[in-house]
Amino acid sequence: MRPIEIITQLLELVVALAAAPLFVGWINQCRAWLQNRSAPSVWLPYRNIRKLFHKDAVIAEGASRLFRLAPYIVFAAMVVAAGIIPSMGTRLPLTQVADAIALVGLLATARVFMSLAAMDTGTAFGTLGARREMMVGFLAEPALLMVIFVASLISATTALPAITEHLATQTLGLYPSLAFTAVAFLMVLLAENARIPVDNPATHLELTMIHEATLLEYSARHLALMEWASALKLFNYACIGFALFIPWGVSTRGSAPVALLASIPLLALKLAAAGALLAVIEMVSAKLRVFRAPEFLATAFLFAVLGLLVHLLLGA
Amino acid sequence: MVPVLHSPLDACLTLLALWGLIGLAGLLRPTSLRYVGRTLFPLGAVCSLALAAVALSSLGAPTERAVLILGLPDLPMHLRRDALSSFFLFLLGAASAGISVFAAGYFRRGHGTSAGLLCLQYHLFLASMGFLLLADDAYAFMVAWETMALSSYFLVTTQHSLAEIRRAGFLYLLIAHVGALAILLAFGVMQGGSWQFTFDAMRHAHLTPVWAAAAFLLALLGFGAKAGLVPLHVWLPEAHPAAPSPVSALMSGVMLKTAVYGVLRVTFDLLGAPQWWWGVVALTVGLFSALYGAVFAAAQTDMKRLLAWSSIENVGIIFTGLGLAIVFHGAGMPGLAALALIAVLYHALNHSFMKSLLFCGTGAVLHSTGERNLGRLGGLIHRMPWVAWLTLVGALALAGLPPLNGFVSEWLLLQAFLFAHQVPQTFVNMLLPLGAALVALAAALAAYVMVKFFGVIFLGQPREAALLRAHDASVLERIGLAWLALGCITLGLIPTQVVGALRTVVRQLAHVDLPDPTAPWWLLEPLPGRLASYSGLVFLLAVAAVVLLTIFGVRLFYHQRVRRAAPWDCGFARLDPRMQDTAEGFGQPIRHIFEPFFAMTRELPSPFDRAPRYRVSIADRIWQRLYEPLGSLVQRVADSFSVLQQGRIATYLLYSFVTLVVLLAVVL
Amino acid sequence: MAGVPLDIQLLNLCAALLLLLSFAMLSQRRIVNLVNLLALQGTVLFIATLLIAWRTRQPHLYLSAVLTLALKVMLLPYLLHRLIRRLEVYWDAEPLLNISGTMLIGVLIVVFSFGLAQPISALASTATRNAIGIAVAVVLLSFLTMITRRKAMSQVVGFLSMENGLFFGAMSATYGMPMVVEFGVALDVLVAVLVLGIFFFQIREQFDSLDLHHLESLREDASSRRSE
Amino acid sequence: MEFLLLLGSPLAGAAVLAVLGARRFAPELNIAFSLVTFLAACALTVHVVSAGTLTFARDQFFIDAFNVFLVTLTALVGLTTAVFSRPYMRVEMEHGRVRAPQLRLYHSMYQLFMTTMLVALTTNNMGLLWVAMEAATLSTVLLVTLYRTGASLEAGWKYFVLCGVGIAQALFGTILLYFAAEHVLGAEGVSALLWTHLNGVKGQLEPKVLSLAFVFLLVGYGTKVGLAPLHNWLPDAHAEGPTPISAVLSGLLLNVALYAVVRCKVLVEGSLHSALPAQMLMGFGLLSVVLAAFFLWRQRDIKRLFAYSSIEHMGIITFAFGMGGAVANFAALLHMTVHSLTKSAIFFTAGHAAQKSGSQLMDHIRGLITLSPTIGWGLMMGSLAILGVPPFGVFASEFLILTTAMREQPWATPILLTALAVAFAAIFGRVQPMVFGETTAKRLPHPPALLPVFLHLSLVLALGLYIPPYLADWYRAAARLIGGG
Repeated sequence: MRPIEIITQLLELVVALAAAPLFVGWINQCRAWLQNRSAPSVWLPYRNIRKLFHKDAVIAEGASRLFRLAPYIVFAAMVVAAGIIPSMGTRLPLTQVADAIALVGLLATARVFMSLAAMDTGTAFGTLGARREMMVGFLAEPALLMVIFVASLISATTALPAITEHLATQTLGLYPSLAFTAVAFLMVLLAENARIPVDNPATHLELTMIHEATLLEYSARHLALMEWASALKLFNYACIGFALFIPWGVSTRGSAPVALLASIPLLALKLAAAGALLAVIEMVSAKLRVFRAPEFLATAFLFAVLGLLVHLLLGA
Repeated sequence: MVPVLHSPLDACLTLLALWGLIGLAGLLRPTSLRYVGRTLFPLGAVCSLALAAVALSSLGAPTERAVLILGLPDLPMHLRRDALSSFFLFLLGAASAGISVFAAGYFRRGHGTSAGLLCLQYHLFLASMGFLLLADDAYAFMVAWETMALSSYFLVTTQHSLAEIRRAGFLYLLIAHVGALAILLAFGVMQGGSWQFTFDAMRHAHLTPVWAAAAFLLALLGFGAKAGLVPLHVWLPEAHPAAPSPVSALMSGVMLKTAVYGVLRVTFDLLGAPQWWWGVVALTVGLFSALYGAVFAAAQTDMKRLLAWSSIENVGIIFTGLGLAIVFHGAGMPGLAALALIAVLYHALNHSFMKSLLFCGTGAVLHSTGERNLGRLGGLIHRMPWVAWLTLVGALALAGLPPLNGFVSEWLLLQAFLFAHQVPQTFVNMLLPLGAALVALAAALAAYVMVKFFGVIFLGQPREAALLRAHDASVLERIGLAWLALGCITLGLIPTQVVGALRTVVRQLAHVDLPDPTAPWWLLEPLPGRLASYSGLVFLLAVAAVVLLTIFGVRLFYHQRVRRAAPWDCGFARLDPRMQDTAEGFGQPIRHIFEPFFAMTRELPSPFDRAPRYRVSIADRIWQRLYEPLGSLVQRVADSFSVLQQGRIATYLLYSFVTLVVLLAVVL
Repeated sequence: MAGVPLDIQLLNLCAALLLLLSFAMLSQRRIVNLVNLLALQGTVLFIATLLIAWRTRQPHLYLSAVLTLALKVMLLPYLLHRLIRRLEVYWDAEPLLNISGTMLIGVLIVVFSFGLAQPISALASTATRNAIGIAVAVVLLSFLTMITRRKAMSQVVGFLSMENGLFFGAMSATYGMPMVVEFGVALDVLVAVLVLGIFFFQIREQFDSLDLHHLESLREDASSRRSE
Repeated sequence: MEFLLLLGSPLAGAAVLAVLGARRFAPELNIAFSLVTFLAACALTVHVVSAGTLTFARDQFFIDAFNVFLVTLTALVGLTTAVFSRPYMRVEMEHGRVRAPQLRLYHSMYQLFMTTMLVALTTNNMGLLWVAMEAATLSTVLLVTLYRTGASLEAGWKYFVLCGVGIAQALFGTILLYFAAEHVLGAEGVSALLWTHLNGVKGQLEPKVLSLAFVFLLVGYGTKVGLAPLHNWLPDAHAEGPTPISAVLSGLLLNVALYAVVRCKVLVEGSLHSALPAQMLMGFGLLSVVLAAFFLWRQRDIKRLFAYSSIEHMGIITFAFGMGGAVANFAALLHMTVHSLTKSAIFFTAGHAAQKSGSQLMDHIRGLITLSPTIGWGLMMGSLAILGVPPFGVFASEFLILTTAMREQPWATPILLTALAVAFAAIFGRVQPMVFGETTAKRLPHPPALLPVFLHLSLVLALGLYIPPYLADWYRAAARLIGGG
């Protein structure tokens, strides 16, 4: 393992951990602007997390060890995921260990544990949330997998860095298949990260909530980890999007170590744009009924498969 | 006893014979549970371990043959142990070791059948499966095959006083027998005019493509009936719940795999050169079964039924891989064929561990609560932590989550799919991505199912007061569960070694192979050159490291104070267990999304109902659309025939008169 | 039929008579007459046997002629008559198929059996070769009689006349079977009739009638059978 | 010597039992005579195995590879059935269904029936064969009506008339055979009907006549075999007679009749050089299998059920003989053996079961296994064996037959497959609730004799797993004798 790889790896992790809450903050900022109300500080998520860490944890009676273990596992899963998505550099040792499929598995693990923890307390909303979370998951996961498949068919590999490099280094070609999958990916992203139109991160409106319902019983440090984890999740998804659809500017093999430094501001730019885009989407679209969510995701799945077929038909 | 025998085959036969003896020993004191449970079953488990050891050690060993004096006059029973048999023998031994230990603790109070008889049937079942894997001629194979079906049938109908269990047993044996007839005909085709029923003769028989195809389809029909492929699956969700849990484990974990063995043996070994379109057939059937099974599993409310349906799903996935392998083999892509075959074998092995583990887990639950209905369970993780945590391993593995074993095989399968797009037949090219999508969907559904399964049984609040008195499993049961769980974890962590072992099998079976790995021992890189690698071990280490660091960090910078309080639940005051999501509730989205699959009957209360009742029951459309009409058809034919025999003697005389005249007219 | 020796003419006459008799049976509904016809048939058979014996000078044929006389002309009709008297069955019910229709079928059968016998008689060296066809016809006609009758008694008569037909067939084709067989057959017929006798009484005491429609309860199309 | 004993002992038995048949020790006497017969048969077998074909009484009787094993089988089943009938008939007496005179009739006729069977098997004279077959009918017909119930009378009447008429056709066939033979062998009477002689000259026999003869013989003996559509007497006779008789009818009579058919087929095929007889056999076989399978579906009476299953199996055997060839003939012979063993064993258990629950209706027979496990398991195992589940011998023969059919007559296999599946569903679906579940059975005054059942079943099991070489050679020799194909 050469030093540059270690550096890249650590950089990825640190940046992810550090920037994830900011990204959430930034999205809220944009939304506030669009709704022309005065926004809370972009640093609010950090303060939240810090506050929560200081509080005493309250654990529901009848909650088992699983309940207390889950936040750590979910958090860890997100961190590792962040470690294998080439957001700045492709020289990531971890990516040998876990390729794109493993990444999907990792996200699934996090989801499963989150749902199990939600069921553990045996509350009405907990189980409800768990069910809905899994419902969203089992439709979003294959869609995401298909999205990744298209990319890895194009570059004949399932290793994310290789995909990114392949897409980044070659001359800019138009991939109609990627267009389809990009749409699919965007829908998956919205669903998986509990954004409008599938879910609303901003409310605890009981009957419609999905993601928040699974966190209801958590408090203090556990909640902090969960919040941080979901922030990381959003960040990760964004980075997956970058890696697949706008991979340019990532420091690839062969490129000088300096490129790594150059890629940081570039990432920042991408994130800013993505945040704005998300905010806009959330502004213009209305929340769906929960029953409609499957149709939304089925569409996403369909788009992804279409992308796959298009790729095989046109060879592009 | 292993070292004293000079050849592995002898060792295997000895162990099988020992199984038989142990079974017979059960008849000495049939009613004494101490004797049968504490002595014989553990002995059986020891044999299983020995078998697994022998098989594993002989995996690479050269093929060996033997001929028994038993059998038909011109056809003494031939035996043959090659890599494929060794692999499945290992599967049998390793899985049954855990199950037998569990069973030793499981069979407590007498079921319908006496313990001794149960012991006999159980070990006969094991022995017949072992013999099946060694058989090298059609007759021996069929004898073992049907003995297996028969012994398992008797095990299924242990509690024969219940009508629905008898019904389940009947359905099972009927379909098994019909399948066996199909297999028989397949052999009849394959012996190809040389009246030799040894597999060697079949290997050398030259069949026309038509005959070969007929043989394959017959075999697929026969083995598919045993494996529970849709639409021949109807017996499975009936028989598995009916059987005692260790038996369900054995049936689902091991017996279904013998069907896979059969198809592999016939397709790649006996028929030799499969044609690509056979693969398409297998692939389609497999995919459909996978989806169908997953969907129905998600909608079940009986925990063993749920597992049974999930078995159908996994068998579907296995056959999908099989079909893929055949397609590649037929299209002349040995590397990918090898990859797909390895995925198939790997998944078979995994499933035998995961599903046995889960069935045994449900067995423990069933014992301490007497409840199979998910609607009456819950919160057991507090009362029976051992079972809960060990079952969790199985559940996560079956959900296909890294770093456990379920993920690895699905990973391999998806890799195979991913590089399938160079198949010459274009429409197959179009089909395969859809296949990949369906596999992914099925896998995701499996996760959903497992969350439902584990969450409803072990988490939340107990839905019945009786559950508070539930007790944890006995020591032997724990050992059994632990062994199986260990298997799930190990197989997940050392994929490279497993794949290495499987390569020898595949090489010997289909003469296809993967390129030698260039990666280090801890890294699984099935197709060097293609950048696709995975390492369960390091993966686990990474996650664990982060978890520990986080815990440590939190402990370091903050505090560990914890307070217990009533759950908040959005400030809802009185919580009671009935507010939790039921199994039906958990199935609701699935029923909603996959409505066309089900034949549903709903009972909705009116909004003004004083005591509202909501009831929904689902049924298998295939049963209604295929089997019931079939039954009534036979009935109708029988009725129409019965007119022939209406009791009047003159009519009977007329029959023979007419027969006579007609025949005379014929010969004239 | 000039040039044909007298005994052959006589034999052919017998054959014709046999055929006539079986047609008569086919049309006859009075059981007593049926039995008489049977006896008559036996007599004709006896004469035919004698003629053949005389012609071929085979001693064992005389024996079988005597056998015929004893059994088919005397014993059986006697037994049957006694049965009829004891059981008071004089009339058969309306046959299942009306007489004229039965006759028509009978004629067809005769044609068929002549065609059937063609190859055989072509081969036969016996003087009576032409009679073979008639033998076949008699057998099939008695078969038809059994089919169309309702009373057990008349079925038995049909059965016995079938035996006659067979016997005549054996005679005309091969001048009779080996002695062992002849005796065996005769024995069997005798026993058969005795068994029948026992039977009838059993049936009578069970159903107090010999009408066969009592014997139609064992059947498959009936929805339910009574248990023993 | 043994031969005289073979035929003499049952004949003597018939005479003696006609007098003493109602005494207390009559059943034991019955067993004793059967035992003597069996021993004689065994001794004879040893002879034949060592010395080859034997003939007796100026070639009137002979024993070759084909019939010797049938003789042994017949004697064996005769013995075991006698053993079984001892407690069975006693129970019938106590239930008042049988009185002393009938018992006497029963015992003496039983022995007489055995005699006729053995004569039919061992005779060399086609005419005598016919006589014996007719005698077999006559000796059993009164046994079928033993209970004097309306149903049994009806069954007996149908049995008598249908088989009588059938056998009459067979006589005509025999006459034609004789007629054809006479031309070749000359009219020196006796030898013209001897099978061995006919077999010697079968090439020269007039084909036309023989084909006509075969039709008559087939219809005639086929009626006794129970080939559809000539089978109608069979279920009634089986169901209404006493169970031991059902056992011997299924186990022996059908075999012997089939034996006769095959003997004829050998001659005819030899002269015809055409596939016509084979096709006829196959046609009858298939028709019987299919019809029987679907009739099984509706049965409610346990003995009727297994009677139909007999028809089905006779169909299978006939089909196999029709296919001909070494393998098929071998399989058919094996199937004859295992079928008669299994089926008689089933009838034994069925008889006891019916007695225990006081009804032959299957709906009234429940949960045998709880009160009398041996009978329960016997019935279960027997039914599984007859359904062709390995490792029982029936499977061995069906294995060979089906695989042969798959190559030789592929068109027939779907039919066979359907029929077998339907039969399985029908029989097993009926047997399972009788064996399992809550019981309706009650204790009997006399302990049932289960030795025969398990003797038969273990024999069948053994045949499924291992056929001793001399037995195999024996079958092969027989198969060669039948030839064909």
